[in-house]
Amino acid sequence: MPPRLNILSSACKALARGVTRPVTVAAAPHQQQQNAFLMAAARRFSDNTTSPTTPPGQDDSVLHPSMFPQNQQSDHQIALSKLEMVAYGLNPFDVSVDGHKFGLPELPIPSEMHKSYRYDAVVNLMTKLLMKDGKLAKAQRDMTLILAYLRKASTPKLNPARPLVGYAPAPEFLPLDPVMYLRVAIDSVAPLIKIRHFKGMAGGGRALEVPAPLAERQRRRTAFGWILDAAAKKKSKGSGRTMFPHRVAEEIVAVVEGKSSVWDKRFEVHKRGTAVRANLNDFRLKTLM
Amino acid sequence: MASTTRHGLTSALRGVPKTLYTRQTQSLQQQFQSLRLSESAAVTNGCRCLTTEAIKAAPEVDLEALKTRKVHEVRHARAIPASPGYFSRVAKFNDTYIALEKLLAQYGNLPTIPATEVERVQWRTYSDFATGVGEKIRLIDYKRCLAIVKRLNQIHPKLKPAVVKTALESFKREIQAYKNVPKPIPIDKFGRALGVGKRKSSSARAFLVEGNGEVLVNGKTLAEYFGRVHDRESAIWALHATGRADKYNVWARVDGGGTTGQAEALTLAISKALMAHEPALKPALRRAGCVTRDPRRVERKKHGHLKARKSPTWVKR
Amino acid sequence: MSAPNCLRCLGRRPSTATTVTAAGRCAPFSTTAVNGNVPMRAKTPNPMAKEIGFRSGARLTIKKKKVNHNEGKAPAPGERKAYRKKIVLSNDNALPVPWLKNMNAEHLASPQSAGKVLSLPSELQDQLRASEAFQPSQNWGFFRKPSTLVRTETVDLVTRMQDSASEKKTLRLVVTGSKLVGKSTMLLQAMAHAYLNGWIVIHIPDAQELVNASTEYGRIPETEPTQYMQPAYALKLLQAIKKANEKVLAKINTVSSHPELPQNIPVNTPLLTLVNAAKEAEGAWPVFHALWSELTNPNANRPPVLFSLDGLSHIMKMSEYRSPSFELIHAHDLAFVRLFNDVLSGNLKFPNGGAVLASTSRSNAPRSPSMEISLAQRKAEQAGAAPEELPKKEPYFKGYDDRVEAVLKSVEVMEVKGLTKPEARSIMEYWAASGMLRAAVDERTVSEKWTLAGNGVLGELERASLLTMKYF
Amino acid sequence: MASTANSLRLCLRTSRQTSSAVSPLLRRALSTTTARCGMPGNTSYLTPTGVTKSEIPFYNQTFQDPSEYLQTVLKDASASPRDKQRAQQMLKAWEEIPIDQKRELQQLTKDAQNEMVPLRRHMRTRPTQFWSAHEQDPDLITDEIGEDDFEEDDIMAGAHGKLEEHREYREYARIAVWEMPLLANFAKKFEPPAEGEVLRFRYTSYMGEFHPADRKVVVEFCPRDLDLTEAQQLKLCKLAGSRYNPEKETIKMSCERFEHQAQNKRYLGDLIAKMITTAKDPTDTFEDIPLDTRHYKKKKNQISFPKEWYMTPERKAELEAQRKRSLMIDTQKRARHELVDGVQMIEAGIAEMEPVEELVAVKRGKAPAARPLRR
Repeated sequence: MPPRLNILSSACKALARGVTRPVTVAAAPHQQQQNAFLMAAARRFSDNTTSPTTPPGQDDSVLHPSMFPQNQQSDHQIALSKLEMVAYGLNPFDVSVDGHKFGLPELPIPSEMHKSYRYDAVVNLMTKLLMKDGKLAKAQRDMTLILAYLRKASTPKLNPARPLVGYAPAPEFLPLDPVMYLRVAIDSVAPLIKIRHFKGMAGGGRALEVPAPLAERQRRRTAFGWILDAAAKKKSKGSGRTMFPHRVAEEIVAVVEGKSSVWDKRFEVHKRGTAVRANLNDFRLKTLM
Repeated sequence: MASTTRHGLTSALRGVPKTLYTRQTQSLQQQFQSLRLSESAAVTNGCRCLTTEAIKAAPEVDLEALKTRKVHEVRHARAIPASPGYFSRVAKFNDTYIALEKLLAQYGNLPTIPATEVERVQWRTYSDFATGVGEKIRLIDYKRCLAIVKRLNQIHPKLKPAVVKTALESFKREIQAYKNVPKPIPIDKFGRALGVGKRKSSSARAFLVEGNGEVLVNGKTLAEYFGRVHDRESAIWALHATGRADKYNVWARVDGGGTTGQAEALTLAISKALMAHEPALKPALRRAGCVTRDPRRVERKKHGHLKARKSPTWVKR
Repeated sequence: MSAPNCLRCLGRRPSTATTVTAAGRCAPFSTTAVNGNVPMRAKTPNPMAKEIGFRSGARLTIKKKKVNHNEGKAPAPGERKAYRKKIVLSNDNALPVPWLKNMNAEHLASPQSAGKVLSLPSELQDQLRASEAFQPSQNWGFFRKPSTLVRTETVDLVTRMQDSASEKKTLRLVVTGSKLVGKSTMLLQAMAHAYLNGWIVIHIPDAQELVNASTEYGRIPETEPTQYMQPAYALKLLQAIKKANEKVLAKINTVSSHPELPQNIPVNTPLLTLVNAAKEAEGAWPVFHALWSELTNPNANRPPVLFSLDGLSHIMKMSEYRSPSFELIHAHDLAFVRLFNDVLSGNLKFPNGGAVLASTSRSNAPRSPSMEISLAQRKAEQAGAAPEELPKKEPYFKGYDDRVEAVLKSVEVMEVKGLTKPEARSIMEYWAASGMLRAAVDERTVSEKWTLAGNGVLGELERASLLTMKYF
Repeated sequence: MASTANSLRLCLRTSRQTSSAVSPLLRRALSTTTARCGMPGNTSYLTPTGVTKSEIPFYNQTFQDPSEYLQTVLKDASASPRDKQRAQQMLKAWEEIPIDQKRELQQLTKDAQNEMVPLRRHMRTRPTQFWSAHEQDPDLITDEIGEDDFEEDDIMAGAHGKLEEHREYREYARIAVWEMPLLANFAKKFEPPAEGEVLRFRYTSYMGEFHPADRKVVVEFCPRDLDLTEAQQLKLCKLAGSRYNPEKETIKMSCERFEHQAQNKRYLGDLIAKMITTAKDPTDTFEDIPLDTRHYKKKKNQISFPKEWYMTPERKAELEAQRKRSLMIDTQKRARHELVDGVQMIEAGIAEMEPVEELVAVKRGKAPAARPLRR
């Protein structure tokens, strides 16, 4: 940065700081309008940093400043400093001065904006589990068909004996949010534990069964594995590329409605776990753990 | 007669100009200057070797000189080492260290610039330097040495004397990683920036120009070129993540590889071009995963394997 | 591997074959049974094999994973196809869109409604469903009510239809365009307009069915060159026509009696009864022919007729059918195709005006070079190109077909393009309002999807916004 | 000793100076080469092949001392006056030499003579044997006997080979340094072909080596450059057939039928002339035959950056206007609460749905509905 520009910018800053906001806003509405317009111009009429708050403005014939999105303090600062730069005979919108043309997205940008994490975690995991022979494209197409089916499927009738997870919304919501639908179905049937078998530890060559807790990802994986098994046993109605995804989707609906056999599997695992939980403090395990 | 010839030979080997001999005022010390170890050779082949710099052909024997000179002066010559530290354990290192200290004492009071302002230099590592010198240097000594070097390096570039610069040169690595900075992408007179991206075995060149969100890949629209929505999305991900999808037009040439590779090569190409237009977007693009080139390639097939890792089935006998 | 066999046969007990054969009849070291005049027996596993124990050692036994087929009965024949072709037009989960208006007779022709989304009234739905205007590949099933975006092209097409009807002319037009761009939807909108305005609509939903030898066919006597009728298809088509145009047909009466029909249809009977005369396949073709002659009868007051066909390139080539001399029949020798082509080429006119529309298909379409070239020429002509700078035929290419070019000599061509951004915005607003697009529809989103959809190709727009795994 | 050496040197120098007049004796005294005759006035030292010995003057005759020889030279009519006067001087010099030295010299020459006889014997080139029949390089013609035995007087054959290699290198190095630069003198500046020069010939050279392809000649020309009418040009293209390139609109023909380049070129020239005459004759212009370009595989269409995307001021303004418009639309819709947001819509829609009656969980096992239904 050449020294001259340095001085100028510091001067701009000082001036910008010197001007207090109420003055610009209240005392000089015209000025503010100008600023607002300037802001818009500065962002080349792009609405990148717009906040959803809508200011009350009825006059829509012209581009009324009050229509502009206003997260005020910073914007006024920007506009003012730009004005000062104009006063000093610099190009305020010079890219080399501030390296953007249309305003900057506020950082950190949300995680689903990352190329590798664009899909919801559950959807991603399920897609990978659907995948066979590394054919990801096919798996993704199947997943889209599943979600489409869930959207069109009629509102599920919940079974009170098979309660869904805590965060599950009202059943009317589910078809309108297929990803939530999927997540609810899977998290509801996801087992909390698995049974580990220690070979020959129970004596007489019998395996010692010990319950072990599962992490979230493991639980989901197990649950979807069960769902896929159940879907494999189904007979598909139609033909063509929709056969498999529709079977899976039907199974998911069945899970949410509490009709699926997956619930039994979960129940079995939990029962077994409670039965063998005494083995947790078995002396033979002490040697291992 | 015989002695004269031998003398001529030796003098030739030493490559000492004949004037030395003709002039009577020539000291043994001077003679043995010619016997000193040459730094460069020592550095290159890392061992102490007795070399004469620039082997010249023997000068023509002129008989007058032979007649006039008294030969017995140089007959009983003993080698006297050039450096006083010759018989110490790490002679060369000591010399350099002493030289550095002298430099510091001499120029230490020149105005310096803060260490953050100094242009970054990669100094030679301990092992590198030690092998280069060919002496068993202690690490601590080398550290001390480097401290001086860095201090000298802080001298204001405008005022830094040439001797200091030359002295520092021997401590710099041959390859300075900080020197290779990528060339900034220019924006041509049509307002285009050309970004190049690669992925797997595909490569893409994307011209990015301000526009209204049209994309042409090899002359086709995005939908015509990429059958898969996922690929289309990843192709323009840089624009999508920064909310520029409706602000720019893309005209791209892609070749090699498959659809995924081409799409993600485009991602990289477009994001580079976008950074040329708007440098301030780099952090955002980094967080969107559009800046780093994905180095993964197909793993090579190995001999004795059917594929990269698959080995043939074991057969008994 | 002969050697082990030989060693084995040394150790083997005399097998059945060798016992039977006389001595010296078989080579000493051969394992093959002698089949001279010896009656061969059915192969029986050698009882001695085990105790002699050749092929000893471990054997590779691959355990087949048993899949238990304990489900119910398999779906009946045709059921799968029915499921595949099932067309769902409503989705109760979708939110009702308050500002959605029902389509009426004037809407499609008025420029004001360009860029608006209009829903189809239920009666119209039934008519369109009867004439198979909806396709399973289109995403009607996402929304509460089937509704379409009225595009400028639609308005243009419909106004031309209206004009031709009012001037008692026949609009002859081919709808082309790239993949998924909405050609069939354009036909559907045209048909919707026709139904709403009391036209008679004959729609052939898939031209492929006419030519791929899937329905029975027979020669039509005393026709030169020989034509072929497709009675089963005729019946199907007649029923579709009846269901779709019931009201209109009930109003119109016949102007001539049709002695060739088994049932006697006196003059001034409503066409509906004429159509109903077709009960089963064999009677169907004459009835259809009679209906056709009634509709195209010059001295009768008929409503305008819309004759539309989807998948033009199928009927612009040789069909799969074979003539008695086992040669391939040209598609134009099939009676239905012939009728369509007569109108399309302008040889035959609807007395009270009407339109004949054909749309090309991109998903499943055979190449028809002469169709492509002549459509390109028509397009160039409409663009105002001089006759010498029209696209030329390859002089040495064999695959051209003069009959096709004769048909397409003077048709109009309308190319459907991608949506404009305002159109895209309006339809995306409709999607969002019915809860199928979980995003705020502002210019940026619209433009982004527009880009992803290859500059606003409608089908791609749906794929990118409705059929996606993306969690908005 | 030294004096004799001096006199010898003198003689040698003289003999060196007399370019044409050869002194066989003195020359032979220090040479191992075969006896060659220098015919006076003939500067070339070729062995007289085809010339009979009788014609050669003083062939194999030896002189006792230089004076005799010089005398002959003076007598010789064909000797140039310069040589003669040189001879005079030398004769004078010879006279001045004291007699004993002369005698010594004669003695010396005798001895030399005797020593030289075996060396001077005419060396016969070996009759080419069967094995060396096709041998190009005479150095490689050897007889195997006594080839490998190595008496300690020389370096080994390999070393000789190495030296030979070095000589070769250095020869080429010399050429590179001294002769290559001279090629610059032959450099001609390029002048584009004139109006009349429509044919472009291409020749192939393999740097003097023989190659079956170096006779090939290729000619390329554009029918439009010839002064022909449209129809004639078209006919010419049709005649050329698959040699016509529709994209570049050129005709390209080659010929390697004949043995020499010139013949091929001639043939091509005649052929083109014939074609042009045929194209010109109006009896049959192949109107009915369309131009056949099936042989030519067209390149993939060369796509290029669309011109209308270039960032001109108009374009900039247009884009600004578009953005302004779109921002206007959004802001207005926001202001009027007309901006459709899918999520909000869903929440609103759900809110106005009539609530379904709440299902109550009953104790497990009691309720039959609780038992999972199997498909």
